[in-house]
Amino acid sequence: MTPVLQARGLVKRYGHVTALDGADFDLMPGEVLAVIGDNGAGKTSLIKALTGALQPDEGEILLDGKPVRFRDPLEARKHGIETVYQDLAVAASLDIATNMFLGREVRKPGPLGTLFRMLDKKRMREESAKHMEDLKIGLRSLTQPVESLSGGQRQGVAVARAVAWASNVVVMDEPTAALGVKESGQVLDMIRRVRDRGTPVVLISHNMPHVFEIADRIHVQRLGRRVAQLKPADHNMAEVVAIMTGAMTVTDGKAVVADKGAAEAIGLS
Amino acid sequence: MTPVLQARGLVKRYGHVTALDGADFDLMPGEVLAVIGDNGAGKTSLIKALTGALQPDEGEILLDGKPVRFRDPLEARKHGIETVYQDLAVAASLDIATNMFLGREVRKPGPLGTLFRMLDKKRMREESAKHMEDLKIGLRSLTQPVESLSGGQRQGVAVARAVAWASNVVVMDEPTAALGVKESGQVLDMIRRVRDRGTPVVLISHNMPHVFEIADRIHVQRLGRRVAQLKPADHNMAEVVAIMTGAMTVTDGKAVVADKGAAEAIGLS
Amino acid sequence: MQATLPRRILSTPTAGPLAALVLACVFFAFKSDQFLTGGNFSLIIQQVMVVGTLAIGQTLIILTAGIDLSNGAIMAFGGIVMTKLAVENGLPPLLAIAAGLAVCAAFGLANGLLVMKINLPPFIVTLGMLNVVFALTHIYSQDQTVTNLPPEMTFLGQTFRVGGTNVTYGSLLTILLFLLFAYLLGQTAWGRHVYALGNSPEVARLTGIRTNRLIVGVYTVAGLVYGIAALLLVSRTGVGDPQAGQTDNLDSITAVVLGGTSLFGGRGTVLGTLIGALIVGVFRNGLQLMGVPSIYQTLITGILVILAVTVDQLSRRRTR
Amino acid sequence: MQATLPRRILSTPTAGPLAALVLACVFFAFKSDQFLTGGNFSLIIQQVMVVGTLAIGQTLIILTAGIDLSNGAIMAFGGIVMTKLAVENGLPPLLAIAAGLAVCAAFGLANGLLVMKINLPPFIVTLGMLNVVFALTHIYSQDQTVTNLPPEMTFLGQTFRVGGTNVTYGSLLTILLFLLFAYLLGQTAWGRHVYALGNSPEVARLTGIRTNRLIVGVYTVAGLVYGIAALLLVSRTGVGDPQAGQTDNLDSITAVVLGGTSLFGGRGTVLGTLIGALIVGVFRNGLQLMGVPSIYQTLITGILVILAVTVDQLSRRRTR
Amino acid sequence: GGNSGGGGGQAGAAKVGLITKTETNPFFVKMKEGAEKAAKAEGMELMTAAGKFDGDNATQITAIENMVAAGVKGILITPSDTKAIVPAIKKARDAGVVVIALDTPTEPQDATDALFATDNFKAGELIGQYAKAAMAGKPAKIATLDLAPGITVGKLRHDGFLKGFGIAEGDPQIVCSQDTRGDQAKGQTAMENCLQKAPDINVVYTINEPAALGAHTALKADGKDKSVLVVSVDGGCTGVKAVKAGQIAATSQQYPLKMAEQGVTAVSEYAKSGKKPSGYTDTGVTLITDKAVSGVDAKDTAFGLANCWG
Ligand SMILES: Nc1ncnc2c1ncn2[C@@H]1O[C@H](COP(=O)(O)OP(=O)(O)OP(=O)(O)O)[C@@H](O)[C@H]1O
Ligand SMILES: Nc1ncnc2c1ncn2[C@@H]1O[C@H](COP(=O)(O)OP(=O)(O)OP(=O)(O)O)[C@@H](O)[C@H]1O
Ligand SMILES: OC[C@H]1O[C@](O)(CO)[C@@H](O)[C@@H]1O
Ligand SMILES: [Mg+2]
Ligand SMILES: [Mg+2]
Repeated sequence: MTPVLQARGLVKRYGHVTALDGADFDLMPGEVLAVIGDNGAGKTSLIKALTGALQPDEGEILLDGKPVRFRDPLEARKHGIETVYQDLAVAASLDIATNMFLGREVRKPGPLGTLFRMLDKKRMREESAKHMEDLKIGLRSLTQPVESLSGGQRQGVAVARAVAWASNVVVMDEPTAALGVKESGQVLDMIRRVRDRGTPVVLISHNMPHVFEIADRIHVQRLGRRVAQLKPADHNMAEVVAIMTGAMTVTDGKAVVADKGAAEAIGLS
Repeated sequence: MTPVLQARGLVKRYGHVTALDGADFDLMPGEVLAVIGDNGAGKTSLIKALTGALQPDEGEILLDGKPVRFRDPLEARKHGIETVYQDLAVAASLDIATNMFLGREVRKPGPLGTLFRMLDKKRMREESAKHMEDLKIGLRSLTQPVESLSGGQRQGVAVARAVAWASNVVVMDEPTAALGVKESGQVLDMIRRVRDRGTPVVLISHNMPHVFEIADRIHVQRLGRRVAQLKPADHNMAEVVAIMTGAMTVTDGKAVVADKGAAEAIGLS
Repeated sequence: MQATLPRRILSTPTAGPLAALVLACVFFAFKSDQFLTGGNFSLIIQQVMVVGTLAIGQTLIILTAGIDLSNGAIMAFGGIVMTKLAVENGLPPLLAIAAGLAVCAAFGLANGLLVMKINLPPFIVTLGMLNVVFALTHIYSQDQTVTNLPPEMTFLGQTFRVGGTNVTYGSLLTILLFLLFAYLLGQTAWGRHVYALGNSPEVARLTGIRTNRLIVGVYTVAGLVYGIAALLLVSRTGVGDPQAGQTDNLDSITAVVLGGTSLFGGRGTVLGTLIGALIVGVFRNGLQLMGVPSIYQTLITGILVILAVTVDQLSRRRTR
Repeated sequence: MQATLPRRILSTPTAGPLAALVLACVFFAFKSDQFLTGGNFSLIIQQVMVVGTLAIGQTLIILTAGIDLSNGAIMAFGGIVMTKLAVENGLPPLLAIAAGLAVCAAFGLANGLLVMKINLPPFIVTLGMLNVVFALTHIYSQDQTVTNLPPEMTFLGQTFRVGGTNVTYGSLLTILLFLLFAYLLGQTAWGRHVYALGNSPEVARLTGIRTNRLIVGVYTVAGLVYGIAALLLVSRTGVGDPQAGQTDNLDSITAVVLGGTSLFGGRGTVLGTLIGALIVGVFRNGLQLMGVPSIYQTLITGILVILAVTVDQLSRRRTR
Repeated sequence: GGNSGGGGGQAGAAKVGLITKTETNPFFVKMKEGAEKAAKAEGMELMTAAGKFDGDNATQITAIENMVAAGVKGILITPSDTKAIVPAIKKARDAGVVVIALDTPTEPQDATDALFATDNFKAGELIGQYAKAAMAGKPAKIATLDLAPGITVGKLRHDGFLKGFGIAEGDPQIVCSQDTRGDQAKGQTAMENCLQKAPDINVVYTINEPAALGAHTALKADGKDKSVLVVSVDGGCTGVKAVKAGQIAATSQQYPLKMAEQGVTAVSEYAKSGKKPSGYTDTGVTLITDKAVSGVDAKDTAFGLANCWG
């Protein structure tokens, strides 16, 4: 089976900081792939490189086995890749519906739309309301500018947008970080539904219970590289955390203690 | 025992959105109080009102039983209240050390400091490095502007700053939302240490395991009001979530099903 | 979910500037008999139409968090080009006008490309362009005012009667332009993208907007609008004037800011700009009618400008 | 953790403007024999010291994400006040100078209070103030140039010799002012707070900085600096001139932006501003020495300004 | 426009408007004072307006319109842009308002009812002749500190100077030409740079006295104030004092008060009797110097101070 999205040897340097240091990546059809790693491990940089938001200094990216180069996020999007960025790409002074449809606005039917290119604001508002409803994000007004929303509400907007438009791959960078229990649950459900309709999902998360609940495979990122690919069924949470923090390494699919002190410190014998 | 920090009937309206709708609040000496609630429940608004970042339209605030009015965050800070805001009050173009010491810069010893008011940059850098070290946040450079840090690293800076300066109350609005497993653990440890030195902590979090792990008491916020005060020992997680989402209510200290459909939906019989 | 009507009016961003404008009109109506007449209002619109039209382009650019110091100079050049081509080179007037519009659009395009390709600050790009175009205007015109224009070029200065008041076709065109851009900004995807870009170019890029093309487009459209301003100017003054437009950059920015648009981009409306331009025109006209000596006009205008934004600011506070 | 030295120099924000300045100097040195002399450099500094000093205040304000259109006007008023008090009212010169400085600081304070108390956009506040102060200058001076100044007032125009070159005390004072503010911005808590405020007023407020006081302080200090510019101007021209400073607002903003400071606040340095002011001075002087006609000087300056920032921008890319 | 025309008088005093090029030049301020005095004497009400800079046509047009709307009988204007203002003047005249140009003629000159002005070409010619004679055959190195591109007074004076000096544009004796916008500080910078370029400059033509004083400051700093001949135009009191002090060798004096007074009187006459003024009235120009040269008529600074403005 060819991976849907693949990367080899990605490198990204910022001055004297190396964010990506030869990272590989493989996303298989129809799977939920969790990407985990410490803060600063290069998760965001990795997916930004994969989705055209950042140009890697070295390395190559393949879509369905064919090399591609996304010069901007729009090109990635044209290939059906939708992304929820960690810094929540929402336009602060615009309202929810506008944000939801930014870059793919719906025009009025008939000559008003084709000739005068008039937006169908009502329809966009209604559809947004429905999408937000699906996520069960409580909103007291749909016409507020996004900047006046609570942290979690804002994240809800970004997630709802990506899910609504995804066709090929959905990438989510910590989509539940600011969400409440109920809202997080909705997002996980949503991810499952997306996967079930055949679209693979990349999920970056620090929440191990979530990862174990939903991921088919786990990509462990460390110091700018992929250090392991695991199946949640084969390891327990403590082991995975140990691998992530460098206390253990994976050799031939088995976790091995690499740093004794570190492993003990996190309670692994 | 008088509460350290107390509020009665706080109201805050934004146009036709009511963020706080008569909220009460009590923080007892030496405790870790978790504040939980759905997205948009008014948690952030509540603690902003308590820490001078926002002026409530109605209601009163008491510090050690005496009515106070904080016209700005500085006044709250002067009373020893330190806050980590959800939107991470860090100055993007300045570096970590500068952010850590913003508003309480350290001057050089001797006439250079007193007369020429020269900053002791070296010392501030060293102390910041130490504080960041305590949180085990991996940083590849201390002189980067904060805007170039990863999401979690940036949160680490904000948390380290608050903990370093707290003397009376520490308030943290989702301090671990963007943090990795290891880093989150460090923050929880930190909170424990702060509590152990006698300083009460207010922790807003959506992470129930964290809440149950560390909180002495739980304040449940819903639709702009406090709807319950619980002890984690008296309830299980599912119950607490049910109360938070309105599926159950608390009467005489006991949880009672309020909305049958809702309770069933989240798996409580 | 829907706000009540009075509330909505109060919370539209143009409410503050509008209040300031109305206050100013009431004041001058009390102070001068000649103020509150149809003829005088028609005059005020004629007087602000050139700066007002420039301010449309300025609004677009400021909404993207840019600024344009070159608009008055571009207009002056456009005016010289169209008049010289018609009068001295004998081009058919309509063709000459088209050439003038094209030249202005080309300068706008040049601004846009410099801002976009090299990522230069708009302030500097348009400051440089201001000098370049200013010099070109004087070199090309040899500092000669162009006169004896064909009637097609001054047509917009002609009037028609509306209920006893003479209105120029130019005033009408200006109003139509404002409505057009209010529509484009408020009702089309392009407008949404302009706002999103002004909010944050990074966000706009991440959501898949072609920000580069958008920036270049905005500056080019602005240039074209400056060309229309050149035609309005030519038809108003009846000459091609190489000295024109020298303070119009600041004047147009003033109209934009008085109209409630933020210099940081992403917030504001083009109808606010119209009101901002009218505020300045009403002050000047009203003070003149009152017979205030010119240096005191300057003094009072300074104070009134500050007061006008204060009214705006206070009206915003109330709706918060 | 520490960057290497060459890397640090390359990544200082002034590297780009400095490169542009050096390139310009090299170019003119090839084109004119008179360019590369101590005397000529001393002259260039004299020519930019007034705008340069104004640009110090402008830098402070722009760092807070503000802008000041009134600085040239305030300077002109300060110059008239100090010279008139000394010459016509017979005040001791030093007292008259102090009065002039105080008046300038007071206008700065007024700007600051309007920006802070009513939360008005700085563009509008200082535009209004520009008109007000301009009118006051002409009313108070009755448009008379004040001559026959006491020697204390022109002392800064006197020269001393440094290795065969005459340098004015005013040039020295200007350089010292730049160093002082580089120190205040870079090495004191006040400077840090100015940057934080410019990054985000909300963040600054949340971290407990008294933003209101800081804003008012910045505008007042800027006003005081404009007063010093007034003294420099008076000592350079030997008169109190009510017509002074009319283009200095844009000129000072140009110096600031050429120096690499962002108009959106929070990023930039005052030494960059010095370099920015020198770039403009070197262009003007060099083109003049080459014998380029005035109007072509304008043309070329426009192009060079854009080129200078392009150099800056490209040098930044390299260190990214 | 169809505004209530100039004929429709208000109750009370008849109105007369004065529109100057700028607010900043003492020359125009004097003119305003003269107009104010004359208006009072004639029992008229004076309205004033000014452009924002020398060359600002748009503001002058707006002022004409507003004054017509306010019901003035006549408008006195110093046109900034001598051709571009003509259509607006025509509209005002069509509305029954008498329009008189002061200081600077419109092109064509008969676009206004009348003109009261200095002959600016002659003003330049006088100082050109003076400079030629004063150099007494010595080789000249000339700097011209001009006004700004495209403003007729500046060009007229510059051309007059060249004619008086007996040279044509592009003559090698002209070693430096620079615009000053008639501003003292800019005049100083221009002179400094000219000196740097050609240290042996010995004749400086300046558009007006502020520019001349700026040039003097620069020359003095270079120790050349005694050896270089500076000539100028204006005859303001500051300028004449500078002539007396030897800072300026000679200046062509103009009479702005006369222009204004005669203008107001003419409008008043029209208001009373309906009789329109016409033609060109030369308000005169006099060469002022304390070092007269033969062959060029001049008056001394005592005369200059007695007749100066400002
Ligand atoms: N624009 C930039 N300039 C300089 N350094 C950067 C920049 N962007 C990222 N970095 C650095 O690159 C490293 C990787 O950052 P990245 O955001 O990819 O981490 P992450 O794994 O997503 O972390 P987190 O879990 O905290 O979001 C970090 O050390 C960060 O400081
Ligand atoms: N400045 C504002 N203008 C308008 N509405 C606001 C503003 N700030 C907050 N709100 C609204 O007030 C309500 C409470 O917001 P708040 O930020 O306090 O929620 P929260 O409990 O902290 O949510 P989260 O868990 O998502 O952070 C929300 O509905 C939000 O949209
Ligand atoms: O700026 C040009 C103007 O300046 C004067 O010489 C007065 O100083 C006027 O005669 C002329 O119109
Ligand atoms: Mg990340
Ligand atoms: Mg919150």
